[in-house]
Amino acid sequence: MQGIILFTVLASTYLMVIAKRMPALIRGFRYQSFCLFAFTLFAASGHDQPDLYIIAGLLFVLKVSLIPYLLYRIIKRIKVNEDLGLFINPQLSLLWALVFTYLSWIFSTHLIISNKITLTSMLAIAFFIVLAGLFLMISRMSALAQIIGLLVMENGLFLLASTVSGGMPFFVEIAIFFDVFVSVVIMGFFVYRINKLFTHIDVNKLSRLKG
Amino acid sequence: MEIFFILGIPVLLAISTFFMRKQRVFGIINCIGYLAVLFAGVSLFKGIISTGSAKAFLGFLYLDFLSAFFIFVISVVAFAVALYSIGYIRRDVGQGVISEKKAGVYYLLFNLFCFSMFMVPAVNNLGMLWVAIEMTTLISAFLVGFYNSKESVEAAWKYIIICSVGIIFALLGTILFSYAFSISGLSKSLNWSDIVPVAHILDKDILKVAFIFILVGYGTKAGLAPMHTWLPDAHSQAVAPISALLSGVLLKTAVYAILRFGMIIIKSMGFAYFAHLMILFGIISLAISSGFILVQKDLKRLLAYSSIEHIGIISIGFGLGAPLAIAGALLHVFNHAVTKSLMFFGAGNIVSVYKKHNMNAIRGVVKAMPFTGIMVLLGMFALTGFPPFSIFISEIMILTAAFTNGSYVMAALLLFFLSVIFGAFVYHFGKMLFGNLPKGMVVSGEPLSGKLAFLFLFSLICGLGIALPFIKKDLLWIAQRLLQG
Amino acid sequence: MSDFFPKQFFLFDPLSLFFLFVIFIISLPSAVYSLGYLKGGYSSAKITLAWFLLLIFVLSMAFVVTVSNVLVFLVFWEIMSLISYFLVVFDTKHEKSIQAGMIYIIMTHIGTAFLIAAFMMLYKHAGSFDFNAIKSACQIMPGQTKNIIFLLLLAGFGTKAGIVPLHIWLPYAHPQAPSHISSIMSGVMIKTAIYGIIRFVIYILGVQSSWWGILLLVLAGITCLVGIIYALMVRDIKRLLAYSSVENIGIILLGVGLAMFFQSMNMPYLAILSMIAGLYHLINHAIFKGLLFLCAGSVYKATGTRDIEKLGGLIKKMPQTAVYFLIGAMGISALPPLNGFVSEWLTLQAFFLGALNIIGGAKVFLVICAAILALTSGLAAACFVKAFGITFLALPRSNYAKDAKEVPLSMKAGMFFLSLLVIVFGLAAVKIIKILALVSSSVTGFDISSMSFSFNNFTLSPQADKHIYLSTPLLALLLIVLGVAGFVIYRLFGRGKTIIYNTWDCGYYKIGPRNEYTATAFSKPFRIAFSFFLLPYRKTQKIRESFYHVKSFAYETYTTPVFKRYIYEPLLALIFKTAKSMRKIQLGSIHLYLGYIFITLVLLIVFIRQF
Amino acid sequence: MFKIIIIILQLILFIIISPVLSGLISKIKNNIRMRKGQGILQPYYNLAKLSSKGEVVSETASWIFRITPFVVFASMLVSALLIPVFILRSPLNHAGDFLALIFIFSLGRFFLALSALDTGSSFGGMGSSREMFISSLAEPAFCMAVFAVSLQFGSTDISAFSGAHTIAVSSIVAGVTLFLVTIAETSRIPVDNQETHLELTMVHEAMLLEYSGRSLALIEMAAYIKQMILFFLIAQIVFPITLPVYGNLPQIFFWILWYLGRIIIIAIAVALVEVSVAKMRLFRVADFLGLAFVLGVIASVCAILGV
Repeated sequence: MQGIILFTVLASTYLMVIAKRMPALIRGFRYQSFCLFAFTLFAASGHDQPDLYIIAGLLFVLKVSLIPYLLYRIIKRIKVNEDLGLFINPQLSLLWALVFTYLSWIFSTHLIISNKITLTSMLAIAFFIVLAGLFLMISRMSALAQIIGLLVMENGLFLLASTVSGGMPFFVEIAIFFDVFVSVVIMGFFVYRINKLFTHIDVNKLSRLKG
Repeated sequence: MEIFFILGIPVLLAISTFFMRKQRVFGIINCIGYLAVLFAGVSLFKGIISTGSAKAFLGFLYLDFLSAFFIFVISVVAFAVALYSIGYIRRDVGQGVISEKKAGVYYLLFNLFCFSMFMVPAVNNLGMLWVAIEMTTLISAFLVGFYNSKESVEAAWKYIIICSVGIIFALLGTILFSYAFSISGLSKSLNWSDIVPVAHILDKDILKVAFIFILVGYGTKAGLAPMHTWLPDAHSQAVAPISALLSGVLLKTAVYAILRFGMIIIKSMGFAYFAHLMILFGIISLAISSGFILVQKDLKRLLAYSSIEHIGIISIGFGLGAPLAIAGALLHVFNHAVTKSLMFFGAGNIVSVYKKHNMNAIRGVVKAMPFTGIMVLLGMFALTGFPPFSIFISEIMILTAAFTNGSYVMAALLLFFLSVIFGAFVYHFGKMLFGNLPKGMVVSGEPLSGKLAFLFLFSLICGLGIALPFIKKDLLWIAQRLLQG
Repeated sequence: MSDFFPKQFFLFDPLSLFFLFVIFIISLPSAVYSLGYLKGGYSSAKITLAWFLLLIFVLSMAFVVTVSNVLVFLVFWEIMSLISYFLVVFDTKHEKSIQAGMIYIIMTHIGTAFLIAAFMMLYKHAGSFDFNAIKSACQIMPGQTKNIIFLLLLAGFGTKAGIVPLHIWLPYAHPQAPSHISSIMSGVMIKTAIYGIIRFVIYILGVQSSWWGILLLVLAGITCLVGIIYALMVRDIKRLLAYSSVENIGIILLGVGLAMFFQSMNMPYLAILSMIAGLYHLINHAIFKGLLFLCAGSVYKATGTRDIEKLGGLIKKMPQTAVYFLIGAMGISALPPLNGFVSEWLTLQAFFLGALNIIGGAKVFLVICAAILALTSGLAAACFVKAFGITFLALPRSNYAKDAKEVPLSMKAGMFFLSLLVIVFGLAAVKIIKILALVSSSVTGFDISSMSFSFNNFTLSPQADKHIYLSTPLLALLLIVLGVAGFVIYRLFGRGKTIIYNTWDCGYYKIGPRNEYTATAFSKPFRIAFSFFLLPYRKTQKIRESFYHVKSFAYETYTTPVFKRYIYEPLLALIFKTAKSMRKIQLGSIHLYLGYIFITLVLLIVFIRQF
Repeated sequence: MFKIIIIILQLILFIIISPVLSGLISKIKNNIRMRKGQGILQPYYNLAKLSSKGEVVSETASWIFRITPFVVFASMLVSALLIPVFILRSPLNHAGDFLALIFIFSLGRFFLALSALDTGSSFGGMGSSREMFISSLAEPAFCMAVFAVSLQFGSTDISAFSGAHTIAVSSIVAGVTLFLVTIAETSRIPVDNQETHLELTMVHEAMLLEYSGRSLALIEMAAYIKQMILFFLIAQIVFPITLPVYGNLPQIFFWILWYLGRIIIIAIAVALVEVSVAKMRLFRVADFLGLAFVLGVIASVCAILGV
């Protein structure tokens, strides 16, 4: 079961990497978050930890519903071109993503000398998600893509935390969720401002400050 | 317990901004509040020196020398900034740059910002440490984008994105730390006070990787090159008093975080690994900042790059590891905080009078604003390490340790870059401070609170340089304690 | 480790006291002079500031020569530099002074960087910053380390002293400061660097091998020549004096370097003698250069220009200043029986006795050094003939000079005192040498009880058995007696009348200031003789009405500032170029910035085993 | 008492004899050029004439111009007194040594150059500039010659080589060096030309252009004395004579002819040089004196090697 969930996480990440337009990207993020929710629920039932149920709930409320909703709202409100603005086209992005997957695998095999293949692959997938998030941030011009990239990275970390150390301490986890939510709100606020001042949200064109 | 004052007063002040309508009055109340915080910070520091570490609030807060020291530094700068803000915000309101209401927002954000920074050294849990640092980013992003101009919003965006990415890596590192902790068969905890005693039994390879993530992550926030890119943008666009806070203490809180993890690393595998990384980043920061300082045109960006330089020096100091170097680096944290705050205040005054950031267009500051001009002049020499000012002492301590360690190449590089930076500073500031006023320049008075803030900081800059030989014992003792964890 | 902080603060040995004496004997008259000098030119707040800075400046120098801890030394050394920087940029009206101040403080700071390196290496070996501890640690220090420390110290102090090619700041900074400060800077401040060399290299480090002395001699010889050749070329009177300071630092270092050389050869008598010569010239230079700067300041105050091409005829407008300047110029040109003569004679004598007594090829080297000194003193005489002649003699070349008035009493008092010292230090040579011998022995550690440097109270006699004598009082007496005799003959035998008439004008109808020889013309033979080094070039501009009639003709001649052009400018250009190209890494793309973080991370993880 | 007599004798000797050398040189030159020329005693006539004439002083000139003749005259006389002429240790031998002599020469020159600038005539400036140029280059050569001699005799004391000595290579080279320096210092061809008042060539004469009457006489006298001092030095280096240590004056009077004859030989040599070479361009003088300097170094090296 875990394997299937992990595979869907991976698949949703690939989906995001090849997304060309914002709704697709947000949808990908939603899938991914949902998968993580399922994963956490599964783990919670397995370990019988009440903490994990709460965390899973938060995950569902924040990352599956609220944040994507907010993002959709922003897209609607600012009425800009929905293109992400790709530095690297989807095909090549996919290629990169595969390379990153491989690299993550190597990295996690080096990091953990463990015979448990599932642990290693979970680790690899977590690292891959972090990398994919960073990749999204670097290779997409839109400010929203950067927010989503950041969220993807965060998802990766969540996965990592729950695989390697069985999750962070409870209140830290809560604080992190809160933090992520606040940061999305604040970033959204800045996206509005950027749109207002520049009439676009293409951060690649934000280059007044040099040197 | 002073720590409750320190954390409580900013919160109270933040809440009270909703009820205060007059920014003038509030500015003064704010300042008095931070004076109280300053006293609390000093007495906390003193208390910790005599009693050693302390836990508070169900072990949620943990205070030892290091955290008390950083809290002290933050409280000093926060007080100076509160003092300076009175005049600065009043002038901004008077000139119609911001509205009365926005001034209230400023004070709200300022207090939240200070609260989050005070949290950083106070918390025990490494995860909470991360949360606190991320909070500082989120709050200060508003202060960076405060003026809502194209540049400031751009700077705020870059700031928030780059720092968030960096800090996510720091979280990754933290998770790996906790992983190392969990595979060693101990109960799940991220409390620093739990991890340190068992640091030596943790898996070294994982710690190594984890520390790289920590260093890159918090290093981004600390402004270590080449992750420093957000720093000049944010510092140059923030409200002047906030620039002082950003440069003076925000960066240091990130350094604090690095140190916390560094101490675990040192305990676990000795000094070399930590030292090499810190020195590497220190030198890169120095090299890059020296180049940028040399060809810089924007006054506040210049100061921002100088912060990168000093963070580099601090990181070299910690990297060298001898008690003298550690003491020097700690002192440097304080010295740089006060000196750089002074410089940013000066820059704030200059920019608000000349309405320009471009140093080529600013001439004759000493004539236009004698007090600020002279303070900036002296501050410039203080910043570049001239005696009798305090930075000289800390730099010399670090250099001495470098030579005593036998790392001649590093020391030579350090001296070289310091000289280049000094030259660049004199080159830029000499022209800016002296010379004849531009035509049509109206000379206006300087606000009293600004002058007081200058005097407060300047007395610390000078006083420390002179008083240092007499506090030597405590200082080295602290450094020694620090190394032992 | 706790030795990082000083235990012992002060040291009053003969060397310190000697320098303290030098500092105060120049600073006092300069301070008196500044009473009149500052009045009128500055606002009262600025005058107060000037006094305040002067006070700190003098005190910091006094501390520099008396502290006994390297760290404290460094602190006061930097304070001294800082205050002198403030004094250089004191006239903030002029862009030039800002420029000059910048060059000065940057060069000085680079010098300090070398010093810091040297001091830190000393600390590494001694584990303490106290002079005593370092001195005793130096006895067991490895030779290689000593060599490196020596070179670092030389570079560090050399920058402050103005050793070529590190002298670049000196001709900019000294002219820009107010004149009483120039006098202290040139007279005293650069001497603190000599103090540093003596204190740290000879006293603390201990001369280890003879190449130290030889290196210093070579540098000093180059410094002498370069300094005086440039001094001959310039027409700004204070710049001229500044270059001449470079020259004199060279002469002082010839003495000091020779002392180091002899010390390494273990020849106590000669080491002491050379050291005496160096120190004697040091104090002499302090006196006459202080005096000359004060006189130049008076000229500037009275005329408002420092360009000697615009001056002339001041001897009639400012008779007293002229006399003081003449005395200073005679002193610096080493004319008997004044003080510069004694010290240069002693230096030459030290070279001679060295060449006589040592064994091996170094003899020829010493002889050539002596020749360089002789050439330098010849050129110095030419230079000061130019300086005095063009400034004070003949007709005023411009309205600046025409309207000059004698300066007030306080300024005259300062100059009078120093010119008196020029004479006294020439005549009382024997007394002074006895004192200097004490100083030298305390530095070099040689016993002087069996050495004699004088024949009687009026006659110097290095190496008594060689019958080498010099008696300035006797020379002075002879000169006066015979001069008077000449005058008597002149009165007795001559019967004709003396007529005051025009200068012969070759039948040309009117001879005026425009016919006078200029400073540039005066130095032309030198410019051509040293053209291989000065690389002179000229700019001419003709404005023609027609092919046959040239309406006006402008002719300017320049010399290439070799060190600036071929050392400093390329270096600076390189640094700036690197910095500019570095700027490209930060062009505002946030994607790139994120990429940096990623790459850093990847690199660190790939190379994790390297750390 | 004896010393005072010696001093006075020495002064008189220099004042009386020195002009005749110039007359002699000029006579020899003229004879070689197949001219009759002026009489040997012409310098005396000139001096007499000058001192009886009135003096014209430029209105631009200051007191520097007035005192220069006395300073120059006095400095040359002092130099003359440092030279041992009659006895081995000159009575004022304590006043200075060989090196001091160089500096005393430069005292006179310094004032002369100033006085030339004082009148505001461009001739004066030209002369002054050139004179300082030449002399500053001559000084190191002079110094080298002094060093060579002093190294050979172990002291810079002028009496050191005034005793009898064998003529070593170094002495000869030093003598030649000193000879070249003398040519430059006494404004002889090829460096300068005493006989012409053409502005392109003159150096020393240009400086004196504004002097007249008694002042000029004093300066001329000083120049004669300087010339004689230099000749004396060369003579003692190249044709050494044993001077009595103390109070044996009659002996000197006994061989006074040879004693003065040496100087005449030098004078003849100078005259021969003057007629056989052409005047150099001013900027070639640097090469000429460079040669002298190199010779001086060679002399020193020879002295060091002991040959």
